[in-house]
Amino acid sequence: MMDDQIVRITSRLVAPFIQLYGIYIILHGHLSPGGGFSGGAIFGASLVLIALSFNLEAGIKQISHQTASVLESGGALGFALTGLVAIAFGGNYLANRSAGFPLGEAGQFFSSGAILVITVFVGIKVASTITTLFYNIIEKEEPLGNHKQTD
Amino acid sequence: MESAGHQPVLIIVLLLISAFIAPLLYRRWRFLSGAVVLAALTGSFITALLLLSKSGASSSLSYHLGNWPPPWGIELIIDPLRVYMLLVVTGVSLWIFIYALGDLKHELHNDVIGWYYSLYAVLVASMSAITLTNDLFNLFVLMEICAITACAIITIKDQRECLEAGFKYLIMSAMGTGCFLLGVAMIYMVTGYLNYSFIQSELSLALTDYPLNIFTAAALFIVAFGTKAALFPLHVWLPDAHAAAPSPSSAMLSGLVIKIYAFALFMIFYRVFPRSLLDTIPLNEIILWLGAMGVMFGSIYAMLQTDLKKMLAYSSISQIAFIFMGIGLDQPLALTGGLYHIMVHAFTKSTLFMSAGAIIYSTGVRRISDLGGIGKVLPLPLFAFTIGSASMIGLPGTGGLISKWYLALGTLETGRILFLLVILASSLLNAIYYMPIVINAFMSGEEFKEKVKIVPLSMQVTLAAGMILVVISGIFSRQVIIFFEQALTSLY
Amino acid sequence: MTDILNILLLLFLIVCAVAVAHIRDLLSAVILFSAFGLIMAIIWQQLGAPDIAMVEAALGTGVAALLLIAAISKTKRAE
Amino acid sequence: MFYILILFLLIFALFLRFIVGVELRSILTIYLLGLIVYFFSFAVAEMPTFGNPHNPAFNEVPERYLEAGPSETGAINIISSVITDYRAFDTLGEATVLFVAIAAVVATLKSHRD
Repeated sequence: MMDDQIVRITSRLVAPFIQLYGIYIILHGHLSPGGGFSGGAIFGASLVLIALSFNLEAGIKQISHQTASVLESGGALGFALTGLVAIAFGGNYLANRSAGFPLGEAGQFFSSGAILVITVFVGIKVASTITTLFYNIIEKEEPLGNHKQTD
Repeated sequence: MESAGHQPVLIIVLLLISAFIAPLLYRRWRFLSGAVVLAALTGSFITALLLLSKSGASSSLSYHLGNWPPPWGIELIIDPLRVYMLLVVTGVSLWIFIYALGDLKHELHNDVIGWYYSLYAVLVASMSAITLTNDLFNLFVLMEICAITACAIITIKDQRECLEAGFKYLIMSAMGTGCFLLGVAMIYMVTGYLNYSFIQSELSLALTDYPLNIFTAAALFIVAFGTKAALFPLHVWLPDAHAAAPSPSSAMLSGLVIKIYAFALFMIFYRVFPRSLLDTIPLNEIILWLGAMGVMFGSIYAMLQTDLKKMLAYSSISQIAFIFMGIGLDQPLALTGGLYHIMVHAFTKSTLFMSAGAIIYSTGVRRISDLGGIGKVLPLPLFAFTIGSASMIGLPGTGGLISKWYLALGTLETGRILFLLVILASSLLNAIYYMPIVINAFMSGEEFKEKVKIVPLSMQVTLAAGMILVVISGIFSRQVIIFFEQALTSLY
Repeated sequence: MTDILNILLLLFLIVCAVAVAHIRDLLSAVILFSAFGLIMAIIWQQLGAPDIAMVEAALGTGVAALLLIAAISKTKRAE
Repeated sequence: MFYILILFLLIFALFLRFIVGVELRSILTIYLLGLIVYFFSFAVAEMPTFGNPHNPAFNEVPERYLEAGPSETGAINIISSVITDYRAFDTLGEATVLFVAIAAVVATLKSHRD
């Protein structure tokens, strides 16, 4: 959309780091501030940044429209199914320790059982929600890659 | 309290999962996505029936989500009143969904029907969860879901009015949700709990230390639920929204969505607020007067309408106010009437909106004055409309009589003759605006000129079922009333 | 010292909120709105909620403003 | 005192109406909002102070979250343990809100394409 060298180079440099940071925040939700919502929002924002500073095609190459909506349903579905797994293990819905998920040692990366799984699903869900929303609002009528400059 | 098995949460999760996979399925196998949601709705209705047989009329079961006991985790409670409401929600939504399978093809774009199924399932899931939850913040989250889905099933139709009406509804209900959140924050600040039962025992102590905070919270709750349930001065969004929406959505919104909030207000009055709070400030009195005004003004506005669906929408305002009057009178008989009216009105108004939808489907006519002689070409929809009108007026043999009868008994019991007059006057007004349509449709000499399409089978079946339900709720009411009598003793 | 900072931030917040409501140009309103989000993020941090601050910084400042600009580009710029 | 206030408000309304030229409806709105702010400020003044350990909100609920949280859920981030374990159903609700928001936007944009 924006035809500007500085913006392109800067965002190309910055975007991978933002994505890495987002993934870090999602995966360390049980150890440090953050979690699925914040990490997912950061990751989604980086995808939007790519789509914005190059064009939609570049953004769609990163994550296509189909994939985004499948991930979006899949994230929510995974969350709901994690709860059902707890029932299958003999706990109540969305139970963690009492359903027998291994907790591990608090402070280690692989600790806290179902929390990590749920956090990852929520992160996927939020990131794909943001990209889907952006694609759906930005792309209409006009053919791809041929957007007018907005003001 | 004993444990309840996993049924209460399975109702919600089943519907949610079907909602998540319906749009994915719709891309490849169109037929399957409707079937999945239909199966989930049927499953939830059957589960609700199982819960009824399990809980009986007096016991109450509790389900701890994540195995955390109440003040720490979220609790779902199954008691007789909630099971009754759950049955109404799941049953009526199943019934409307079968109607929607036939009607949607002509009202919506082909691409969006999968999304409609998904939104519908989430709406039903949120409503069943609202009836079951015993946690204020959980109630807030569910109200949010319910508000967005209710908006979306209006704006999904490809017409300009729908966008306008949906946007108005979105703004108003967002305001209501905001008020509710503020009230929850205030309650949490002075009690430290979010669970209904714990708040109730803590609130009577907090009333001496923080009276103004609690009064403000109560006022905010009334505004929040009043906006969402279209209590009289806050009803402005309802007529546009319900008239513009596709017919299954109108039936859903008028039949269930506004009532779920009335039920939530009832729960908050009797399960969250302690008796001492209701005695200190006349909350019931405020609700009662607003309800009485809603009954009158809703009927008067409905008389002035020329559009069929708009008339039904204004009639909803006056009928929902009956439920609020039942809560406001604060007396077992009146509460029985109000709660029974939830079911009766869900049946009746859904039948009326469905028959209006069938009329619009097969002829395209919406104006009341153009309906002369239509009864000869569309006998079944108009017959359903007649039965529904009879129940609205409160003729013998229909459910409308029973609920109004118990409400009237409640007014006599408390000695408030004025409100008895309001109920009688509203019946008269209902007769004034429903009867001419029926008489005009069947008995006027003129021929109906427009072209007529055949009504699909699923719509015919659901219309017939609607007639039967309205009549059954009038004739076999004794069981339900006894059920209420046992259930309501726990409140006083 | 932090009290003064907090009061200044809250004042900024109010000014931004009033300005968003009053300004006629929608694009400027969006920019002001994202400034509002940024200040809000700092306030969350001050109140001891880094989680919310992170979400607010990403969503309130970045994504919400982008979506609003996208919506403006589909419609008119003036009110 | 009360009558002086009423008189002042009336004079202010007249000033707004005839000298500044504000509509009557917005004057009424201003007054109503002022009234709400007035009553809210009393409720705010009565609230428990922020961060005071004797507040009613500091009861056994946050106590258990803080003390037993890491051992019961395995997460040292207490907020994470509350939102994804103790109150995970709320988070499922929030995830559903996101799903529904997308569904609403996509469906509305698709059907109003032209």
